[in-house]
Amino acid sequence: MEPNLSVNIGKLRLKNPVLVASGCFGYGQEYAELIDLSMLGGIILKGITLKERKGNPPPRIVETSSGMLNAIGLQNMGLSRFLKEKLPLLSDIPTTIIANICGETPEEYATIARELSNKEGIDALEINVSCPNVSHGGMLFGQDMMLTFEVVNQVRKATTLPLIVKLSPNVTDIVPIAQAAVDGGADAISLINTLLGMALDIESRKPCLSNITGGLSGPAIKPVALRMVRDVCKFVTVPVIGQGGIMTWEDSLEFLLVGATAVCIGTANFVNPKAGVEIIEGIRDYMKQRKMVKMGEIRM
Amino acid sequence: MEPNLSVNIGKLRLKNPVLVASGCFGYGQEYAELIDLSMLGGIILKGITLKERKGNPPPRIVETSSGMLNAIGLQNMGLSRFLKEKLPLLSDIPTTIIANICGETPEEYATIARELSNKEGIDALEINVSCPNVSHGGMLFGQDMMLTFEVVNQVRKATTLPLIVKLSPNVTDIVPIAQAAVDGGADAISLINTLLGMALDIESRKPCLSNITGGLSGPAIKPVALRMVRDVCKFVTVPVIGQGGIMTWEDSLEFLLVGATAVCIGTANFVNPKAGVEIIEGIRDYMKQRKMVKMGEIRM
Amino acid sequence: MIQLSAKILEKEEVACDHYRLALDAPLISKDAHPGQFVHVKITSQYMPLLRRPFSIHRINSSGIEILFRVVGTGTRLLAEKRVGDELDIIGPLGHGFMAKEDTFTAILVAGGVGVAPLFALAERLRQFTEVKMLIGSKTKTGIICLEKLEALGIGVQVATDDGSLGIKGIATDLLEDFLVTAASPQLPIYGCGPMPMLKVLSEIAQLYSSPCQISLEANMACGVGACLGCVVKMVDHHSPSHFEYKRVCVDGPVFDAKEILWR
Amino acid sequence: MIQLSAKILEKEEVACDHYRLALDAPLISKDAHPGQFVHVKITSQYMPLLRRPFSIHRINSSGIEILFRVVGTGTRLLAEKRVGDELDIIGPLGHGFMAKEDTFTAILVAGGVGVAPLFALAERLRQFTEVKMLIGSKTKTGIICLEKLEALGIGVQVATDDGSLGIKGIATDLLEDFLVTAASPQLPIYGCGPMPMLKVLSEIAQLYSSPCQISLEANMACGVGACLGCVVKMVDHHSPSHFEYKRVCVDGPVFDAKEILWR
Ligand SMILES: Cc1cc2nc3c(=O)[nH]c(=O)nc-3n(C[C@H](O)[C@H](O)[C@H](O)COP(=O)(O)OP(=O)(O)OC[C@H]3O[C@@H](n4cnc5c(N)ncnc54)[C@H](O)[C@@H]3O)c2cc1C
Ligand SMILES: Cc1cc2nc3c(=O)[nH]c(=O)nc-3n(C[C@H](O)[C@H](O)[C@H](O)COP(=O)(O)OP(=O)(O)OC[C@H]3O[C@@H](n4cnc5c(N)ncnc54)[C@H](O)[C@@H]3O)c2cc1C
Ligand SMILES: Cc1cc2nc3c(=O)[nH]c(=O)nc-3n(C[C@H](O)[C@H](O)[C@H](O)COP(=O)(O)O)c2cc1C
Ligand SMILES: Cc1cc2nc3c(=O)[nH]c(=O)nc-3n(C[C@H](O)[C@H](O)[C@H](O)COP(=O)(O)O)c2cc1C
Ligand code: FES
Ligand code: FES
Repeated sequence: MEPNLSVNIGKLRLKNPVLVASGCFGYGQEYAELIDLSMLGGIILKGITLKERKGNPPPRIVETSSGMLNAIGLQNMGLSRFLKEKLPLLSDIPTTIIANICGETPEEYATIARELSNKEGIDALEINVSCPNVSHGGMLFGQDMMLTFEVVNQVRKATTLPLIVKLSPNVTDIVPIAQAAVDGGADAISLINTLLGMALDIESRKPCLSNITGGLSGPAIKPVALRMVRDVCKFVTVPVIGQGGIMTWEDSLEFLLVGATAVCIGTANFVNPKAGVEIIEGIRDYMKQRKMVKMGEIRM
Repeated sequence: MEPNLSVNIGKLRLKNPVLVASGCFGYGQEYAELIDLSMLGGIILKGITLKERKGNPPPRIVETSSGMLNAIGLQNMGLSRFLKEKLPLLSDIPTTIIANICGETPEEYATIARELSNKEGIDALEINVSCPNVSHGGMLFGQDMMLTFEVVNQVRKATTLPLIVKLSPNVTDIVPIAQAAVDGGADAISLINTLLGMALDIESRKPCLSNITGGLSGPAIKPVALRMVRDVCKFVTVPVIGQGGIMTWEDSLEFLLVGATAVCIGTANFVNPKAGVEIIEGIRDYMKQRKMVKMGEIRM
Repeated sequence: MIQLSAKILEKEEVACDHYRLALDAPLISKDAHPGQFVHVKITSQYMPLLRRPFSIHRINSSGIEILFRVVGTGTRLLAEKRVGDELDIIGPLGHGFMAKEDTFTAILVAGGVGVAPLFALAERLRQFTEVKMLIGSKTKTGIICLEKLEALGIGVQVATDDGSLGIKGIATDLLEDFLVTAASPQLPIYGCGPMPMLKVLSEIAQLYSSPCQISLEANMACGVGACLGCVVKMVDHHSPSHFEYKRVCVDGPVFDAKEILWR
Repeated sequence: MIQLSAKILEKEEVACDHYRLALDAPLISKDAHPGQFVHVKITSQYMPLLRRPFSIHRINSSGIEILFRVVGTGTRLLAEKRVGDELDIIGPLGHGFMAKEDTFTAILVAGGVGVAPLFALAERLRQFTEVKMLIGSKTKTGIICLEKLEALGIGVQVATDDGSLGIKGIATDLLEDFLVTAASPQLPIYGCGPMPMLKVLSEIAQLYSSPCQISLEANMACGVGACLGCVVKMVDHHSPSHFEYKRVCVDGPVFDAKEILWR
């Protein structure tokens, strides 16, 4: 029997458990010539803020051992231009589209959420309380239980779209923050966003990134990501979307084994645009070999 | 002019800024056939506890992308056997020897510190409030400002030895914890200990480590380590010993540039036992090339 | 734009630490233009993790060539590849040079390995117009492709910092000398090389009212416009701050010099 | 124990996915004993980061040989090395076999690539005593070194799970058959192979009161006793819990089978 890869994230049904991560896949079209977008379980868009953001000055990225640091600084065209320029193109993409939103205040998050609701082309929202590269909002919310609750709660009141809350790993204990997000009304938890890091150029004796610090992603962070995903899966009752350093289907499987309902592919897209599609195939083959018919059987 | 590599860690003078890290160099003798121990700035011994600890069941280590996870569980012979069996061998090693101590209560830390004081062969203490692989004490202290203060304060009262406090990176904000250590009486701060992580074996569908989680070390964590060392250096007034993923003299230099007074070499010893010695040579050459005569000039 | 596994057909050490690879990639070369680049996965390991961008150095029916200088881990590993090895590449990427074919002379100014993309451009342009190539480098071992360019009938002038080949000076000195005596005005200039050189180049071009196209470099992750990692500051008269960030990978790598906000 | 850069003198694919490398390392071979190992840095990159331990397969004046099976990234990269390449190795490490030279027959029992260290032991022992080698594997392609052992005058018997070579069964079946009919009692047994096989081996040895030495494997970081990463559970009659952890790298890799606390 052909395995059924579909999963439910709250009331959102994904055709398979492999999403591409926010900030690592643009608005989808960027990769349209290289892969068949309809194969993906879903696409999470680049973070959207209320106002346009120019982002940080370059250099914005630097490679590290088995990882990369980025300090994009949430460059985006802002909500209104997004609605005009990008939204119309999204409904043509034959897979689930999730908007990633970020604000400086809970109210701002709610405003963006409201504006994105009932719009053809947006199937769910990912609330980014974990961006390490902005000076207001972002990770500062995700490092605090009460603020996380507040943001999620306000957004919950503003929309009926499925809500995924994306958490920061830069915390002492991730579990109470995940629980706060659930209490605020999250339909799912997504983690981990990047670890805060930095690198120096010893030639120039200066930080490699103009922003000094940036977010670490890629295979280097996978052990930390897995540990946190496991901790959250053991505790919360909502589905968890696991990510951080997934490059191969084997990596994905580790996340699914510890209890993630779906996985998200970030940095791997840059390395191999086919990563997402190959991972889906890998999971399917694994299930066939083990005669599994539905995703729930993978969990250890 | 030949550069002078010596540095002061409180009243402790190191002949050069390169130490080998606790748990990564045994009690020194293990590497005596492979390198000239007298070259090293100092040796930090494997963690010592009051009672003997058998440690965790195997498997205790697993490799990850540019890193390794360990869950040794602080296996050691306990204080009294240490004093009898290991201490006598230490005074023969012609470099600075620092004992790394760990306890389940602040009192236990203080007891060990007292016993190690005024002993030929021990030049300073490193207080490990950051071991992620024990169920009591260790990291639990280092994740809390008040507990960190309490441990350091009790140890401070028990000994006049120079005190280095080794912090855990598994916290939301490292700075207040470093400050608490200073307030408690630390002569220096050492960071980072390992990041908490895990890995799975998809064949057996089980965690790779019997302890499930372990501490991530090696090049993978260097960006996180650098960021935290920089944050602490900017804030505290005592010397900082930087570590986490240092493999080469260039890596060391990054830590020295952001303000570390000395560096510590951990995982790199396993990969290349000559790492410490080669790093010292690399720093010396760099200083010569730039006509620097003392360590303080490196800082950016 | 396509991702494919390209066999290395030829490998040549063109100079110390400079290598040329010919890649079997007709599906890329058929759409390639001078100034575009390919994004190369150097190993299946995670070190280096990210792809590395290289300009398309030559375009022919069997594929493309790249020409690179060894500067770090990625290029060192690339230099260790052998004929017959396969490279996972994506291309052609970005916007290349707009080759103006209706001018009397085209002036191509290269700093060091900046020759790489200008070579393809020279091969294209010489079919329509006279091509003048000005190459600068620290010393003579950094002047590459000289004979090959001359064999194509392209007039090449050389400057080295130490005077070991050509004039003692920099490529932009050659440019000024040339423009001062040039028969016709507003000759188009195409440049590739280190930022300081490109800045001077763009100033000279402005002085002589020459249209000037410049190929820029930046650290890249995706190479396809998705990550926003490769931006450079550009003039934007519509924006209150008068600047905007453009992506080198898709908005460039070739930009009109007047657009660039030099620091 | 010394760290040195050893040139690869010979490379042979002894069977599918099994390679033998001869390394130029006289400073290691002069102190090496059968059962000891070398710790090998496979690449200068960080993938794999850690060294990999390999038993000393042969000892001669010019150096040592290792024999390995490709199971993951490290062994795959090692298999890609060529004659003339250099390997950074540390050795000889650990405690090898205590070769009992005063017995009538020595029985060596190998599972798969467990032949690697037993070969060196066989070469040593055959100078003093009769050597009997029992080798087991899943199928005949996993039975390695057969001809070479026979050429040394060593009696070899083979068992395969699928019966494609030798008897259909496992190496310990051969052992029981042999011991049942053996002329003299308490023949010393030396074993290397997968844990389940070693456990059975140790039970049989106990049954027949044979002294039994076993070479164990474990994930290793340092290889010199510093990290405590490679421990195995051992019987400890002095300890209240009756067990202690011993380090495979320095307390082993060869242990007396009676010491091991089997799960
Ligand atoms: C669109 C584009 C086209 C390019 N075309 C070519 C080409 O045709 N030929 C070619 O040789 N290179 C070209 N480059 C540059 C090339 O991509 C880099 O040299 C390469 O990525 C370096 O990789 P690495 O791993 O060897 O060095 P890294 O390990 O990444 O860096 C090592 C050191 O080199 C420095 N470095 C990094 N990039 C450069 C650079 N571009 N120039 C000088 N130093 C650098 C780093 O700061 C670091 O100090 C191009 C770049 C871009 C963006
Ligand atoms: C003292 C000692 C001596 C050894 N001598 C030899 C020898 O002579 N010849 C030889 O071929 N091997 C020997 N080994 C085993 C060898 O060290 C490992 O096979 C090797 O480290 C695997 O590295 P890798 O990077 O290829 O695999 P990894 O990427 O580390 O692992 C890949 C997969 O293989 C599994 N694996 C890891 N180690 C082993 C193993 N030992 N057996 C089976 N599966 C494993 C892992 O769990 C993982 O699933 C010895 C080990 C020790 C401790
Ligand atoms: C260049 C870049 C840009 C990113 N932008 C965003 C973003 O806008 N919003 C967000 O929630 N996460 C963003 N992330 C985080 C990723 O979505 C992902 O959570 C993280 O990179 C970890 O996964 P990975 O290791 O697979 O990349 C970004 C990551 C990278 C590398
Ligand atoms: C195997 C192993 C054992 C360790 N044991 C200790 C210990 O006993 N006490 C301690 O404070 N840190 C211990 N550490 C942490 C190291 O001292 C060091 O802080 C950490 O590994 C980060 O540095 P690195 O990346 O250079 O290894 C251990 C690390 C490893 C890898
Ligand atoms: S490299 Fe990703 S946007 Fe240019
Ligand atoms: S491998 Fe480090 S103690 Fe054995």
